[in-house]
Parts: sequence; structure tokens; C-alpha cells
Amino acid sequence: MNTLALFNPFSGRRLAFLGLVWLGFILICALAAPLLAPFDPLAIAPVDRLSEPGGSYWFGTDNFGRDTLSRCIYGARMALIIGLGTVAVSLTAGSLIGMLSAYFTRLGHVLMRVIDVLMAFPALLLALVLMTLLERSVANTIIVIGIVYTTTTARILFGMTLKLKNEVFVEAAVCSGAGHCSVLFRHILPNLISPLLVQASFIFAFAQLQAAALDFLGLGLPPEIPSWGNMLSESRIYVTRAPWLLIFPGILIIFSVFSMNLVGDALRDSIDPRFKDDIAGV
Amino acid sequence: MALLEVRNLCIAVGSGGALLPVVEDVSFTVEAGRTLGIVGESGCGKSLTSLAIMGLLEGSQVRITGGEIRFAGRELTKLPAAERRAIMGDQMAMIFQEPMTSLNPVYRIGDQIVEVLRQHRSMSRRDALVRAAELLALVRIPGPAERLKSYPHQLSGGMRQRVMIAMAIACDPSLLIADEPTTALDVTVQAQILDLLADLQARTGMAVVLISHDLGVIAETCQTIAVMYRGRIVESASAAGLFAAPRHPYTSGLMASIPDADADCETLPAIAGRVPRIDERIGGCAFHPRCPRAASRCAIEPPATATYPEDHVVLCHFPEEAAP
Amino acid sequence: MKISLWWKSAMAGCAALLLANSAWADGTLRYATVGEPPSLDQHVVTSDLATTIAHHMFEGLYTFNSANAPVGLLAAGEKLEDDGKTIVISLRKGVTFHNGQEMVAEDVLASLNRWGEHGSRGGLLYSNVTSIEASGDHEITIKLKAPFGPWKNLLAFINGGPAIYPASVAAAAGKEPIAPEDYIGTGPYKFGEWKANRHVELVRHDDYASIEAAPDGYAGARTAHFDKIRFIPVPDVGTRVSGLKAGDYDYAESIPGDLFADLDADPNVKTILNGGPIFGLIFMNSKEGPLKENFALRRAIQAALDKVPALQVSIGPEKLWRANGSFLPEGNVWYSDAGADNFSRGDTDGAKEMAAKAGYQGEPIKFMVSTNYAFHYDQAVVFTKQLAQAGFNIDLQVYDWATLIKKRAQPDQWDLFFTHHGFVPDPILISVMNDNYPGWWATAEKAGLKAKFTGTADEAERQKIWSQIQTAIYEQVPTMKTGDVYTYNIASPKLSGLASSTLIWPHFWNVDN
Amino acid sequence: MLAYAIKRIFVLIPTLLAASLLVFVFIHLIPGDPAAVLLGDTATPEEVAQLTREMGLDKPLYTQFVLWLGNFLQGDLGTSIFFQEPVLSVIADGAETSILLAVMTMFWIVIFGVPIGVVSATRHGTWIDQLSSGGAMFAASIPTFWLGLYLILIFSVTLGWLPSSGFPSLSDEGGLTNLRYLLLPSLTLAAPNAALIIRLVRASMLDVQREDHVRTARAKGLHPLRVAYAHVFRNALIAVAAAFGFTFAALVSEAVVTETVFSLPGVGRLVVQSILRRDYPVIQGVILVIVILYMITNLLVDLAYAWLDPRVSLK
Repeated sequence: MNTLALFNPFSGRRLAFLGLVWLGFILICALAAPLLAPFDPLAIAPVDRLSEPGGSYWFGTDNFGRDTLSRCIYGARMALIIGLGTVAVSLTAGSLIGMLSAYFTRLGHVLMRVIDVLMAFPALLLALVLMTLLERSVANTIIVIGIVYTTTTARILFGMTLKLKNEVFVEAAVCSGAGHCSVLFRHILPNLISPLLVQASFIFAFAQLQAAALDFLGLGLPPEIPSWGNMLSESRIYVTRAPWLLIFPGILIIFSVFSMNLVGDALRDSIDPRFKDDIAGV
Repeated sequence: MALLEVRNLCIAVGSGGALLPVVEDVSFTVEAGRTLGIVGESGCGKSLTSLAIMGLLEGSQVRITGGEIRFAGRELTKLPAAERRAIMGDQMAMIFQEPMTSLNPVYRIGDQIVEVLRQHRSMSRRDALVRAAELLALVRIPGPAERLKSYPHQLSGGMRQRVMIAMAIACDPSLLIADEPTTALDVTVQAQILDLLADLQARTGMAVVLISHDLGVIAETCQTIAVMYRGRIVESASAAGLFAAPRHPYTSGLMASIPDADADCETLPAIAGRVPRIDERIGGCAFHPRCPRAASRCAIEPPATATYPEDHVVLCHFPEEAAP
Repeated sequence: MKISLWWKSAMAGCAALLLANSAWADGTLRYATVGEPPSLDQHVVTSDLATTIAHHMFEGLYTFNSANAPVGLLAAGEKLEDDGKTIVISLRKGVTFHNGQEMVAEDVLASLNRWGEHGSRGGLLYSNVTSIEASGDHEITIKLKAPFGPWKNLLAFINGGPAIYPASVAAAAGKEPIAPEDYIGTGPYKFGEWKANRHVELVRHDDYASIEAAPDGYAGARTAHFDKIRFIPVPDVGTRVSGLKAGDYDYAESIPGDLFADLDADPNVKTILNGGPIFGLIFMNSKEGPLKENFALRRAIQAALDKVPALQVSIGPEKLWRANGSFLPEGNVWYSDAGADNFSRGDTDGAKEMAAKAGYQGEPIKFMVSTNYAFHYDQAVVFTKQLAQAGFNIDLQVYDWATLIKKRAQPDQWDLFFTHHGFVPDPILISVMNDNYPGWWATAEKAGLKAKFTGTADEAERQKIWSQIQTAIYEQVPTMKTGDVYTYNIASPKLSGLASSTLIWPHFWNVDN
Repeated sequence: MLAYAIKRIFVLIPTLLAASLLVFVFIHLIPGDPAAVLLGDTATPEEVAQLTREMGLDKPLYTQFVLWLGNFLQGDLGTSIFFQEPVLSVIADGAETSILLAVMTMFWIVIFGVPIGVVSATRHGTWIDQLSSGGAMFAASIPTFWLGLYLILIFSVTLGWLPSSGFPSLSDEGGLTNLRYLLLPSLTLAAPNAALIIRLVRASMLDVQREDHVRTARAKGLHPLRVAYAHVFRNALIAVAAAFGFTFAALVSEAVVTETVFSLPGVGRLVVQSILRRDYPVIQGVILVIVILYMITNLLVDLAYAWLDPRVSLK
């Protein structure tokens, strides 16, 4: 496939294209954080605490005297890790469960019941209980949010695989003696790649909000990690005293989630119409 | 005066700022009580023409760019929307190709018939229901009173098309437009529906515009026939005249495509080539790439109309002069 | 269409709600608390929040005046006999409980006995008591094994202290906290209702028998001006601040230091400093792990810490903290600088050397801290950095408070943990003096000093011994004080009668709006 | 329909059992000791151990589960460790706030979400459509607590129009006017969810608009508003009804954050506080109640489906 084809959904969608540009900018921040950040995001400078934006601190400093700009840049890295991690966990687990359930009917009966039970738990509550159970860490946050979105992904993949299972090309593959693995992963899965990509973009976006909510409730990433959610959570008392501590990370979260949603929306319009209704998005 | 008179109708679809003509210079008349058949392959503009007459193009990407549509002496294209709506469903009604999807799945069919009755006639709901049952009886639906309570999904395709017809004739229209009314149905049901339409027409004296890609269907029911190709009427004549002596090569091709029950040939001498896309530009005569008799002139110069006796009109550089 | 109707009704609804004036009766004081107390039973619960609420309802025999000296409240006076081994306390007459009964010696006896047996701090006194009896309708006689210095402070300290309940309540209650319907005391307010998750409400006790003396600290006359006091849990500190500013609360507790300057300058907010500072404590594990009995290593850790940046970072304005090594604040009778030159050395190189000498080879040291208290976490972050610079391998483990207090009871789970301590009038009440408190400091030196400390009633002598104990704490380092923090509360300027500072817990008798 | 509902409820029981087992196991795996939290900082290990025994928390997990399940089947969710009150009454106290908050939020979602979605669909492709669907997506991208903080700052602290936090019961002084305490929280909670509904209403109306039966309706000569309302919107409602069900369930969960920001005495904040206090019976109770609520919502959505769409038959 032509790589340029990936950009087709963005022709004529100026806003979605801007979203793509913003995400590219965030990606650069994340990858080149040590080069871009003017300060160590963890360096404490009690003398400079709560400095206003300006001078050598473009975005001001927090109550530890840590540079907000540097923390925002490193926060991009954390956003990327959380987003990609959640996508990896939920798509891998979700598509495996969904595809196997649709393909092996009996197994599916059991697995989808389990998914039903999990789906009965409200997402944030499930995440809360799981987070209290585990320790606060990056990996655990990713796993917990991943589990939440595994259920929805499994549901979606279940439906889509069922649709494909009865297609001619699948029957042809079965008739020609292809094994279960081959049918599932070489014939069915390739057809689901583009809807999965769309689903991934929405999960990426929602994972940011979920992680921020967990950080806010004090049950997300460890507090010493510079993430946008932690920055907001720690600084909420400074809403009038040091507003820059809430405004900069807040804008970063909002714009990144918004961009990711725009991109997902644009991608969705370009996928196989059979699957369009399966993916909810925003 | 003719009931419906279409003069030089032009329709274009707006795509990306530019207007793309899809129906050009179409003219025909329909007398009260008579049946006009419009025939052509899909995409030739016959359905758009019918929607334009009905007034259903509004709000879509497609619009009328020229010409006039006179109905019972009124120029429809210039009427305000409200007056236009007063005609729709009342003096002029339409049935569609897909009986499966043309009824709203969430309402009982009784309610759907009542809706049109109450829109145009000041009737109580109760009276309207009585009338709806009569209409169902008229379209030969058994047990009409009970059927009123049915939902569309509980009926077969043929039944649903009957309901559509009942809805269309509810207000005694003087013109019924039937856009491929039988295409989606079984052959046996097709015949019943055509039969029903003819019967109703005889009873009520309404005029019918029947649109189809199937010359066979047209041949059975119409007094006059217009053949459309790529947005233009390429030939029009009385049914007898047309079948006796098709003069446009496209018409001949269509006729040759009618399966003949007596012939035992395996293949149909269908028209060569494919229907061109609407955004393809074709100079000269639009049919020349597929025309067996095309000459170099056809690719350059658009043909002019040639008129033969008995209002037989042909749009071709080399019309067939006599019956083969 | 219908939409316009929806809009109209929505707008009308909004307008109605906006225009509705604050429907609150002026007679209610609304107090935004940090959370909900586990119980208001003063005998068994030591939560500061519980006392803030409960000391409006329950009273002890003594209380503290503004100089933190114990003075009579339900006690009219006392006589010491037998070299201080017999204490005869006479009770005030005409004091009625909220249930209408008069308070008599029998009630006091039952309350003291329950406190002595089950109360959080009762054991301290009762381990020295040989007998206690009602020697008259309004007289109690306590006989001690030996003269016991802190008796009056212990009786006056209502937090985990001997509140006086009716005999029927005190006798029926065992170890379990008494139920809200049995909250019957003698205070100016009585129990109204406790709606879980919503509020605790006190209502004025109209038959309150007040002392006729000028108010002085908690002592003196108490007049209830409000019809009701409502303690509303508002765990989010930002919400407490904006709620007070917006007029939804009249008083809000535990406000972050960084907001002090702004709030102090805000004419719509009154700031009230807490007179008794709280202080952070980092306990060391004396039972297990690398720090067990390795006093040299402990001193190395102590030497590495510079408390000033931690206080700056966690509290902010200098007015609100003191890098003070004495366990009790300056101006207090227990103030002592013994050993305090080791309080905040911040000597990275010296610490490195000391650690090497103590045989430290980079073993991981587990440091537990909770995020439930922002200043714990903030200070711990600074200390972890300082210790790392001095070559210590600190494993900072961040938990929520519930997990931390479960883990700290297990000696194999930790080496250091962070907590804080409220102001106490007598050093014997400081947690490190309790051998069973996690950390389990129970060396022979401590035992000897502690016995001497409680064995005398001579204040000057006791103060001298306390200095020696403090020196021992800086030598053996069972815990490290991180500095005094003066917390503050905020109030609506409409409230009159509030002092510019509180002793320990805010009180709302003699306050009006 | 009633028979179907009853049958569905029976089918729910195994799911509910599985869910309750899951909750029970999860919650008891959480480190932290309720007895220690309850007794406070000065408690000795012996006291903690004794209280643990008294509360039955030292028994094997399966015994605790069986006991708890037995009580649960009798409608007894146990006693709150922290409040020493029946869990059911603790939850009932919080339910007033949570239900009112959810209802008020749904009100905003309907008031804002549906009309804007309808206008967006009927003006498909115009700047109104782009503004409202883009705006909706933007609203859904704002973290709720961030939005809440600023709403408090603007409308309570600066303008002084609305109370910032808390919610006195409707039975308290002030009566119905106490609802204004829920205005900001419900708007905060409604923002992302209304956005979802806007986009959903718009998308399903556009889908329906393309359907043949809408053309039939127009051919009847009906007024465009009548077509939009009785034919397009009515049919689009089928897809929207499902979303309303899920939105309502999501609200209860998302309310955790909103109730914390606005310090509302609701079930959401109760659950967070109970997790911090390790008040197992309350956590279990709340989660189970919410799970049951979710299942009932699902059932109601299915019934609504059948009611809205005659093609759906209840089996």
C-alpha cells in the first residue's frame, strides 16, 4: 500500500489535518524530550518555586520550583507511553478474545459472558478498584486502562469477525485446507486492520482522559512521574495562585485528545462501510 | 391541453463546485388518462427526471438548471415550496422501486396511509382509517382492516408495493409516477402489480408515467414511449410505432435484448460496451462509442432531432429509415 | 416545534435557580472539614477532626487556657494530699447533661474508669492509679502509686481523653466506640444528626451551665450563639477554598501554605493560624532491617538531611514553618534545644563518611510515604534527593494512607516511614514515647529516662529530664522531626469572636456572625 | 413484554453472581487494613488484631464470601466498617445526590444534545454543522475535573452566581432551590456526554435521511419539519435510545470525579472515600448496586428498543 494513501482521509479536512500536525508536534516532543527540555523535569529549586512564566522559565515553575515547560515536554512522552501501551494491551487482548470468540462458537460463549460481566462494571470504577489492588505504576496504569478498553474492543472484534466468517473468501480458505490459525490471522485479520487502526486512535484519545482522571483521584501514575494528569492533579489548589500550572498541561491534554479524535474520525470515514457502525468513537 | 408537459428540462448535479449536467433538454407530454413509458439503462437520467417532476430533488445535490414542467396548467418549477407540497401526494403521486425500504419500518401501514390522507384532506383519523381500509381493498390486499395494524416488515414485497400504491392513489391523483415499480419483485408478482396499475388507471382515469429499464414491461402497459440515453431522450414514439420501427440504434439494441421466449439462443445480442460514467466527457453523439453504426461525424457533431410521422422523434445522425 | 419549548423551560428553570437566594438560616455555621471522623467518642478516638467536632459536646474536668496551662472546666478545684499521691477533685454543681440529668461524681467515675481501661491515652495515667472513687456527690478522689507529673495535662487533653459522659453511657460502653445516639455530654452544643457522607450536625444546648469567667483559650465562659453547627466533609482542598470564597462555608480547615499570602490579603477571607504546630516525623525501624540498632547509620541519615528546603517546598511562606529541632515549640515550657544542633545539618559529605563508618554498603532503604497528606509526600521527595546525594540507596514507596498504616505494622516491610504529629501539651503524649508505636523504640536508655520522667510531679525536674530524652532521640534517632508546621484555617469575615489563632482545635462557642 | 423482562432478570442472576464474586475477590486483595484505619494512628497491633477478629476479617476469604452472599440474598449488604451503619442506608443516603445529579445531567444532555444534533443533521455540511459537531468533539476532549475547577472559579468564586460545592438534601432548608447546588456539577458531567449524543443524533439522522422511506414521506407532500420530526428523528431515536442507556450507566461511573471536585455527598465520592478507608462492605455494596443498575438499564434499553422499533422481537 502506498504510504501516501494513509493521508487520503485528510484531504479536504483541514481540522483533521491540523490535528495530525499537532500530534506530530507532540510526538517530536516525546521523542526528543531530553533535547528540547530546558531543565531536568525533576530538578528541585526551592528558591524559584511558583515563578510566573517568563525569564528562563517560559511556562513558570511549580511548588517544587520544577520547570513547567520541561515537565510538559516530558509529559508528552508519558502521554505517548500511556496511549500506545493502552492501545497495545487492549487491541492485542481485545482482538484475540473477540476473534477467537467469533471463530470458535463454544469458546466464544464462555469468553463473551466474561466480557459481559466485566462490561457491567462502570469503566472508571473498575479502573479504581484495580488500581487500589495494584500499586501505582506506569505499567499498572496501562494494564488497568487497557483492561477497560479490552472489553469494548473484544465486543467490536467479535461482531466484525462474525461478519467476515461467512464471507466467500474465508470459506474458500477453509475449503482449501487452511488451518484455524491461518484462517484467523492470514485471512480474517488483514481485513480488520484498518478498523482496528480507527479503534486504536479512539482508545489512544480516551486513555489520556482516563489516565488523567485516575491521576486526579490519586490512583494513577506514581506522583513523581511528570505526566499531564499528575501536573493538573498536584496543582489544582493553585488555580488562582499559579494558574499557569493548570492552564498549560490542561491545554496539552485537551488539544491532544481533540486531535486524536479528529484523526480517528477522519480515518473512520475512510474504512470499509460494513464496519463503520461498529466503532463508536466520540 | 396536456396534463403534464415537460419542456427542455435540464438537470445537473453539483459536485465540487462545478455543475455536471445529467439530464439535458428533455421534453415530453402526458395526456390525462394516458400512460407514458420512459425506458433506459440505469444512470440514464430517467429516475432524476421523475423526481424532478415530483419535486423531490429539493435539498439534494441535484437541481433543475433549465426548462419547465407544466402540470395541469401550472409551472411547477416556479411554484413556492408550500404550493408545490400541496400538489405532491395529492394531485400527483409516486411509487418507488424498493418496496422493502420505501415504507417507514416503525409505523403501522394504516398510520402511513392515514398520514397522507390527513395531510391533503381534512379528515378525522377515524374516517381516514376507514378510507385506508377501502384503499387496501382496492389494491387487492386480503383482510384490509386487520392489515392496517401490520408493520411493513410483516408483509411480503409484493404486498408492500400494493400498500405503496394504495398510499399513492389515496387522494385520487391525476398523475401517478411509477419508478421501476416491479424491478425488485418476482416475475409473477410483477405481472400482478402491472395488472393492478392498469386496472386502477382504467377505474380512476389517472395518467401514469412508468419508468423502467425493462422494455418488456413498458411494452405491455404504455401508449407512448420515450427512450433515454445519457440524459437525453434519443427516441420517442407511440408504443406501436416504436416497436414496429425503432429508428435509433440504441432502441434497436434494447429491443434485441428482450428475451424471446421462442428463440433458443444462448446469448442475448446485448449492446456492446458499458454505460459511461456521468463525469466522462463524450463529444458529438453520446452513444457513438457503443454504436454499431457510428461514423467519424458522430464523434464530433451532436445530432439534431429528426421527426417522422405520428410524432416519432429520433436523435441520431443516421436513423434507420425503415423497419428492418 | 418542541425544541423552543424545551429551551424556554430550561431557561426558566435556570433563572429560578439562579435567583433563589441562599436559603440558609443565618443561625447555622457551616464548617468544611477534611473528611469524616471515624467516631466522636473522645475516649477511644484520637483523630483531630473528631475532637474539633466533639469538644463542642463533650467536656473534661480540665481544659487549657491560652497559655496551654490546664485549668478547671467541670472541676471546680482540687487538693493534692499525701505528697501529691492523692488528688481530690471537687466538681462544679448544677451542670446538666444534654439528657437533662445533673452531672454527679458517679458519672465522672464511670467515664474516667472507661477511659482508663479502654481509652487511647488513659493507660498512661491509670498505670499509676491505685484507686479512684467518688468521695461525695461532687467529689472524686484519685490515689496514685507515686506522684505523677502529667496527671492534670492528661485530664485536660480531650483528644483521646477523659470526656465526661453520663454514667449510664460510660458504664454500658466497652471498648467499642459509643454510638451516635449516645453522644451525651455537658457542652454548649449537643448532638443533632450524623448523615454519613453528608454532614455531622450539632445543635445548641440551651441549658448549658457556663463558667462565669472571662474566656481564655478553651477556659472561661462558653456561649453558644449559633443554632446549629454543621461539619461538612469536603476532602478536596481546592473545593474547600473556593467554597469558602463563594460563601458556601463559613469556616474551612487545613489550607495549603502557598495560598496563605493571597488569602491573607483577600478582604473576603480571614486566616486563622493554629497556635500549636504540627510536625513531620520520619520513623526508623528498630525491630528489623539495616537500621536496627545501627545508631551510627541512623545518625548518618540524620546528618544528610537539610530540613529547610523541604519545608520551603512543602509549606511555602516562612511565617508558616520553623526549622525547629525542639519537639515542642519555642515559648512552650517544654522547649529545649538539647541535641537540636543535629536537627538539620544537611552535611552530605559528612553523612557519606559516617555511613561508611557505620558499615553501610548501599543496601536499599525502604522509605514509605503517603500522598494523602501533600506535605508528607513533598518533603519525602526532597529528602530522598538529599539522601541519594549522600550515597544512600533510598527506595521511595508511595502508598495511600490506609496501605501505609497496614504496612508499617509489619516490621519486615519498611525501614523509614513518614507521618506527622499534632501538638500535645505534654511530651509524654508524643507517639515515639510509646514503645508499641511502629518503629518500636524501646531501648534501655529510653526506659530509664521515661521512668524518671513520669515519676516526678516537679515541673522543673520533668523539663530537665525531657531535655535528656530529646538528646537521646537525637542520639539513637528512633525518629527524625522534620520541622514545625503552623497550619491555618480560613473563615468568613462575617464571623465575629474568632481569635486570630486557635490553640489546637477551632471552637465556635463565643463566636457569632 | 413482562414475561420477557422477568426471563431476562433470571438470566442476569448468574452474571450478577459472577460480578459479585469478582468484586469480592478484588476488594479483599487490596492491601490495607480497615481496622488499622479505624483505630487511628495510636492503635497498638494487639488492638488492631482484636478489631480484625471482631469484624470477621480474619476468616478465610471463601467463608467471608459465603457469609456475605447469604446476607446479600436476604437484602442485607452488611454494615459499614467506618460508619457502623447498614451499608444499604449509607448508600441510600448517597443515592439521593447521585440520582438527582444523573437525572439533571440527562436533562442537559437531552436539552442540548438532541436539538443541536438535529440542527446539525438538518443543516448537514453548513458552518452550523461543522461548528456544532467540531465543538462537541472538543467538549468531549476536556478532562471533567479540569472543566469543573474552572466552572467553580468562574461561576462561584468570581461571579458568585452559583454555589461551589456540596449539596444539602432537598428535604433540608431551601427545599427545591437546593437543586442549584447541582447546576455546575451536572453541566460539567453533561459536557462530554452531551457531545457524544450530539454526534450520535447527527450521525443516525444522516443515516436515516438517506433511507428510501424518507423520500416516500416527502412525496406525500409533508412539511419538511414533519418529515424531520416524525420520520427522520423518530427512526434515528432507535439508535439514540441505546446510547442514552449507556450514557446513563457511564454517568454513574464518571460521577466519581465530578462528585469529588464538587464535594457532593453522592455514591461516587462515597466509593472513593471508602476505598481510601478500606470500608469493604460499602465498596462491595456500591459497586454491586451500580452493576445491578447497569443491568437494569440494559434491560430497559432493550425494552425501549422493542418499543421504538417494531422489527425487534423480544425473545
